[in-house]
Amino acid sequence: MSEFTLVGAINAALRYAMAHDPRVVVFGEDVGPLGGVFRATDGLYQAFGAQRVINMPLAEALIAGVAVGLAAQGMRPVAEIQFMGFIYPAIDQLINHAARMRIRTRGRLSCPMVLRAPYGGGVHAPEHHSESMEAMFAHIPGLRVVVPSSPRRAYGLLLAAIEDPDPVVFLEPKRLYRAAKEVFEDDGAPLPLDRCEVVRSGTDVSLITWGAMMRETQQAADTLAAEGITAEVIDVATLKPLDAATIQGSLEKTGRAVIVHEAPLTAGFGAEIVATIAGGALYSLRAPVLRVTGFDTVMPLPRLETHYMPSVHRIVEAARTTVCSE
Amino acid sequence: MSEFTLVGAINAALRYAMAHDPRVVVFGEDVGPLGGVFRATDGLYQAFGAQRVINMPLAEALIAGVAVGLAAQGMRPVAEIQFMGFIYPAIDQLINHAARMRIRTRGRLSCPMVLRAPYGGGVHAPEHHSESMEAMFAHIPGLRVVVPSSPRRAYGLLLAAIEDPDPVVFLEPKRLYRAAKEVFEDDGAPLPLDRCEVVRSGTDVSLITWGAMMRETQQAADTLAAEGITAEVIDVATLKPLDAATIQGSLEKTGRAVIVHEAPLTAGFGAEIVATIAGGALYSLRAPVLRVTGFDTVMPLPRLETHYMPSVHRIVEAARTTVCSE
Amino acid sequence: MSRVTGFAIEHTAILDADGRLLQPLPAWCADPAALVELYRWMVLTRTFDTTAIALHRTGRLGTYASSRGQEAIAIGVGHAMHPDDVLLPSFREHGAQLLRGVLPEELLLYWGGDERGSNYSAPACRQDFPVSITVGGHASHATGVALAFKLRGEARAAVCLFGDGATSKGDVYEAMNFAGVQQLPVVFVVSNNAWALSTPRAEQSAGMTIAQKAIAAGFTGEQVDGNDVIAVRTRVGEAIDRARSGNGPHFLECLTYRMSDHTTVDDASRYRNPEEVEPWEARDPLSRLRAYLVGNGAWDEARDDTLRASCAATIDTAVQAYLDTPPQPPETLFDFLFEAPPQALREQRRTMLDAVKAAQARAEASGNV
Amino acid sequence: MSRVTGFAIEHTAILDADGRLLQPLPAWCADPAALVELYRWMVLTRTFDTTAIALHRTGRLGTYASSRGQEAIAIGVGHAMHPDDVLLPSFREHGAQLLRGVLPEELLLYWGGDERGSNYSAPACRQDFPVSITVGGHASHATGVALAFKLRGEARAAVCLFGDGATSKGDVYEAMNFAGVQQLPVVFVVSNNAWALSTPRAEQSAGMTIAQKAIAAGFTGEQVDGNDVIAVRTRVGEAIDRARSGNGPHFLECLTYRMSDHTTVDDASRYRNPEEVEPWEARDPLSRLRAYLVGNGAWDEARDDTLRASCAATIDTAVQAYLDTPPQPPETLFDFLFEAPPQALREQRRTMLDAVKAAQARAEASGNV
Ligand SMILES: Cc1ncc(C[n+]2csc(CCOP(=O)(O)OP(=O)(O)O)c2C)c(N)n1
Ligand SMILES: Cc1ncc(C[n+]2csc(CCOP(=O)(O)OP(=O)(O)O)c2C)c(N)n1
Ligand SMILES: [Mg+2]
Ligand SMILES: [Mg+2]
Repeated sequence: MSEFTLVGAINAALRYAMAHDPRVVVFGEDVGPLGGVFRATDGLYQAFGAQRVINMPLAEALIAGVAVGLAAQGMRPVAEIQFMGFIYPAIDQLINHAARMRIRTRGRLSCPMVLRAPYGGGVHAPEHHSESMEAMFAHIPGLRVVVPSSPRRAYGLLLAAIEDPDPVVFLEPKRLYRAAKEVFEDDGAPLPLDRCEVVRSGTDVSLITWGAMMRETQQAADTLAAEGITAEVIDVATLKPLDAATIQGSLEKTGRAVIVHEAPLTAGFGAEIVATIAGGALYSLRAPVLRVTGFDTVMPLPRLETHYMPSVHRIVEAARTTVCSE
Repeated sequence: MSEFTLVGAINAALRYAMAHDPRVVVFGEDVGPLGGVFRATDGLYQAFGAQRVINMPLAEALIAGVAVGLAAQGMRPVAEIQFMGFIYPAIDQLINHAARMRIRTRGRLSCPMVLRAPYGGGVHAPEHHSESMEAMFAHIPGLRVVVPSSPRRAYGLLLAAIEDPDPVVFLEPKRLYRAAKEVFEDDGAPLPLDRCEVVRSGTDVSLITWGAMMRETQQAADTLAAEGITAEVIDVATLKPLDAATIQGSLEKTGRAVIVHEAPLTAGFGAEIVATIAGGALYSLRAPVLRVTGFDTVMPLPRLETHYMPSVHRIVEAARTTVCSE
Repeated sequence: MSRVTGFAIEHTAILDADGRLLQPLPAWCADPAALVELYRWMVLTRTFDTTAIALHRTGRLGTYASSRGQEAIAIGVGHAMHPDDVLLPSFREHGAQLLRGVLPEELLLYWGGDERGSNYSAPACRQDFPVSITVGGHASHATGVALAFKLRGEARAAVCLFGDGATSKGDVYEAMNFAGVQQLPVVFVVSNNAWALSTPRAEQSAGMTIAQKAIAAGFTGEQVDGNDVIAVRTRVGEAIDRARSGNGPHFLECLTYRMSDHTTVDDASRYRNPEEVEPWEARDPLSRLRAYLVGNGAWDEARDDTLRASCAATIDTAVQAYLDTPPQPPETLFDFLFEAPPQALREQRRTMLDAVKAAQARAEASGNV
Repeated sequence: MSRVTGFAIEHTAILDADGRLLQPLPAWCADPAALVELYRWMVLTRTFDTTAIALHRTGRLGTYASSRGQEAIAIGVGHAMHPDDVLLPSFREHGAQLLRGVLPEELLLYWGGDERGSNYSAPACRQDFPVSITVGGHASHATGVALAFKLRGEARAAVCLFGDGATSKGDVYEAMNFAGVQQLPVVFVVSNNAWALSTPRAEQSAGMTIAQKAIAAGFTGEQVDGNDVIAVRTRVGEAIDRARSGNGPHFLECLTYRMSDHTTVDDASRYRNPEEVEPWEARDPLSRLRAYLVGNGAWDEARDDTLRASCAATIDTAVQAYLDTPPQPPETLFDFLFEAPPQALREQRRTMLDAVKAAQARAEASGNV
């Protein structure tokens, strides 16, 4: 048993996978001697050499495309995009190639790749470094989209993503990289890629979130608990495929939900969750499902970013509203 | 008054704008002497010359980026992406530059550009030519997303998009390019960019859709009418900003809704509409809001594409289901 | 000012438009049988092409991109490749695919809108990439494939084909740049056919050659007469051998001309002067090789007739196999997306099958079975 | 094989590392006052740089990218530009921005995380682009700006700056390629500082020079000593003048070295041998120009002291202005997204203001005002 931060857990998972599977190759900008700007690949270059830990030229479309080529050849590429703000040139490769390689060749070729990227705000990063655009990826058929929220889940989910025979986009909440530690066994055990986790049980309202917003949501649940409102907190974690059963099950119990995400409201992944609830659990609903999200504006520079991001207060208010309405 | 197909209306709008505003420049792949693969720019090169109708090198990220540069200089670029399947390299420019030029410079520079692209299936086009990924664009703060469904609306909305001081993504249902004709005045009159249109009034169920799916939806409404179910049909048209009031108003009347889109289900724009309804009109709802959409799989090659796309039958079935459930 | 470095672009031609040798034949084709083989493949490719266009015209094939006039490139490349190399074609190199072992009926299935056409059955092409419709999108895949070879220490090469238009895409540049950095075993072959759909070469790029784009990536580039299959085969063969033996990437610009419309749904007369096309008829890759072989006594009209008949028979059989292929079950739309489909997808699959059954029932009810 | 075309890459240096002229001074700086002016701007830029790093260290500035050692490029470029040209900087060319008229307090606001820092107030830079954090993302903007000039028949140039790493991006290549096709009035200037964050130049691109990337785009490229402001100013000045007079694009590779960490949150000791840095201290752009001016009698220690004091005062005043700038009202987060904000956004604005007020009320209630 060891103690890991979230970024330490990522590092441990990569190290474990590289040690146990020679097909695993790690590459991206500055993942080599530096160990990545967040140290997610710290020590891997030193341990596995320049052949398996490759500093790429500064070109994100290339990084994704190289992963497709490697994967089609049976390798297990784990590519890093330095910040989510630079991931967009890779979308073309994901949607037009990675996600459809298996189906367009009727199984002849496949694309077992992982594309990792830190996402989200709240760390006073420069322009373009703080966005949360997971919904764009969740809309792409053929991709899995994973967003861990704790060291333990980051570890198990990343291992599962690397083992998975199909492409996975793995988005890491950089605000939580070093926010907390968890103790677990570095034993290579994967976690399922299609299961939401109920991280806190409650009966009055379901608070549904993922990634970095887990923190504010848990704090909101604490605040609500002090007021006698018991919130069930769900870590979605695997956005796609979405574990509708767990979410609907929770709603059947609570009848009320607040969905929290950092990304902008409109066409954010929260909408999909509302639609899932309104489709499958409408008759359990006792109040409108509320969304507490980033606003439909550009993530501001650091000075204003806290105003952009969902706060504990906004979550608590929304939960109170939904609990009081009938 | 003249008669226009949808693509003819696009052409007329471009021609009108170019004739009346010297800042308007049209460019893209093959928009010159050929007039575009669908003839949307037919005759413009001949009328306005190689300076204002520019064949671009084969590079979609470039096309979007050039639009940003021109727009910042006060021009009114109208760029064409040949098919939506090739638009993805332009996303980086849209999200990181076009959509935030005004806000990141606090109004000093702006980005009055239009990016046009045909989208959607059903015309037996080759691989990568039939996708519908409007939701990805609707999630980007700072963009307007428009999808016309008739010649008249295409004309007015495109003119409005060109006049608009901010960036607009304008997605054209290529399946409807020549499907029907409408008679209207080529008078340069724009349509509002924030208004859904109720194209058919009804009281039993709201059928909400946009673009090419308007056709199947109207047919479904006909079928339902024959069964005594009167459907209200809403053409969303301006996905972003979404006209929530019109949609919620309709739901207050009907209490039931079916949302129809060609794009995959998960995180499609239909989810946002469900969320809008579940947020603002929950208490009017008398049944779960259903979505009839493309499936969460890759748009198949022509042989199977009809199985992928929402059919009149599926829409009718969904409408019947929602009308019968209480 | 002092000179830091310099570069030259060379051009190779071996067989001129009239079928005369401009220089001695290279060793690989000392035996005329090798050239006869290339000729056979080119004729087969053209037969395939003509047939495909006819199928499209009669509504039995989807949009199709003709390779008429460009056969020498695809055949030169396909012939130079070793079976364990990997081909990453664009959409106009049917000849290379056929030579690699892709069945003509598979190609027809693909262009007929059936995914099974990309599930190549012949062992030698099981690792080849499917057609890349997204122009240039496959260039980085080629570097990924080549990187896999390098990492595993395999003496194999990736061969990536695309057109002049593709060289305007950042994807192609990024891939070439990376190939240079890593000295990857990859050969990029450009069919510069003077047009990218309606866009002439001059509107695509200002350089005098496309070959010089390799200079930006820090490796060698050159031009060949792309209608001279001997030149193409020679130069690409050397490049592939260098790549296989660890000597890094190469870039080959083949000068040719698109004799056809862009695709079967294009009308080149809207943007292209027919006078520009005419001189290229005389530079046809097939007739020049035939002229050489006939002049050399290695070929004659009778053999040509036999070959044409046998190619026609081969393609006819393939057409029949294509037309006889039973339709894909609709559920295959779901079945290959993931190795293990998630729950939600299984439900959608059911929804779709229900819709199919309902449609069938409606059709039966109304008597349209 | 026959030679089709050839290219050479030239290198220009005028003032060597010790401040000795390698060739006669060009006409534009016949009067030493011109060089003194460049020197002043470089010293101001370095003062700004040192101050910005100090502000970061004391928590009063965000992540900042130092330009230490690279001042000659930014100043050479900024000085060569005409007021009506448009600058499209990357993120390490503060000197060029200052010279164009961007106020140091505006730069500080930007790097301090305040959007108002990109709302440049001086008329000459109102059309300049803000810092491009997305590496290479602004290259196509430069071509768009240049295209606007061309279409309107204006004799102006766009000047686009970026690093060696940026030249690996397809965006930069696509933009250069387009500039070549359209013969646009745009000049691309690369600060090749040997590193892209932790990635050394050799892992970025295989070519011996970066300048040769222009060959792919079909126009001229060259190298200069990027620590020699006279060489930079001379060569970029000629390129800008050619562009302004309709003679098309140019590509200038300036050889320099990143003396600092990548940014204030980087630690270069993790990947870079300090021994590699040392020799570059001796090639400093400021000291070599000072040595020349002093040797020439155009400068002396007293004047240097005065200059340093005045630069320090200028920057101190800017720092004060920066620190005194009242915070932006939170609602500005919405106010500049659209010229006319849609209804839904106005509602979100209200939601946010309510949250701000509630937070204020809670703070007051708990006595933390
Ligand atoms: C990324 C992308 N953009 C646009 C298209 C549409 N398109 C298909 S082929 C083509 C021209 C290709 O020209 P070139 O690369 O020279 O190949 P050729 O057709 O001449 O063989 C275009 C624009 C596409 N398929 N992919
Ligand atoms: C598209 C993109 N990818 C990655 C980054 C992260 N990043 C910022 S600067 C940098 C290195 C840039 O190197 P170079 O272009 O040589 O400029 P320099 O920092 O040396 O001035 C990287 C990788 C980014 N800002 N944008
Ligand atoms: Mg071509
Ligand atoms: Mg650099």
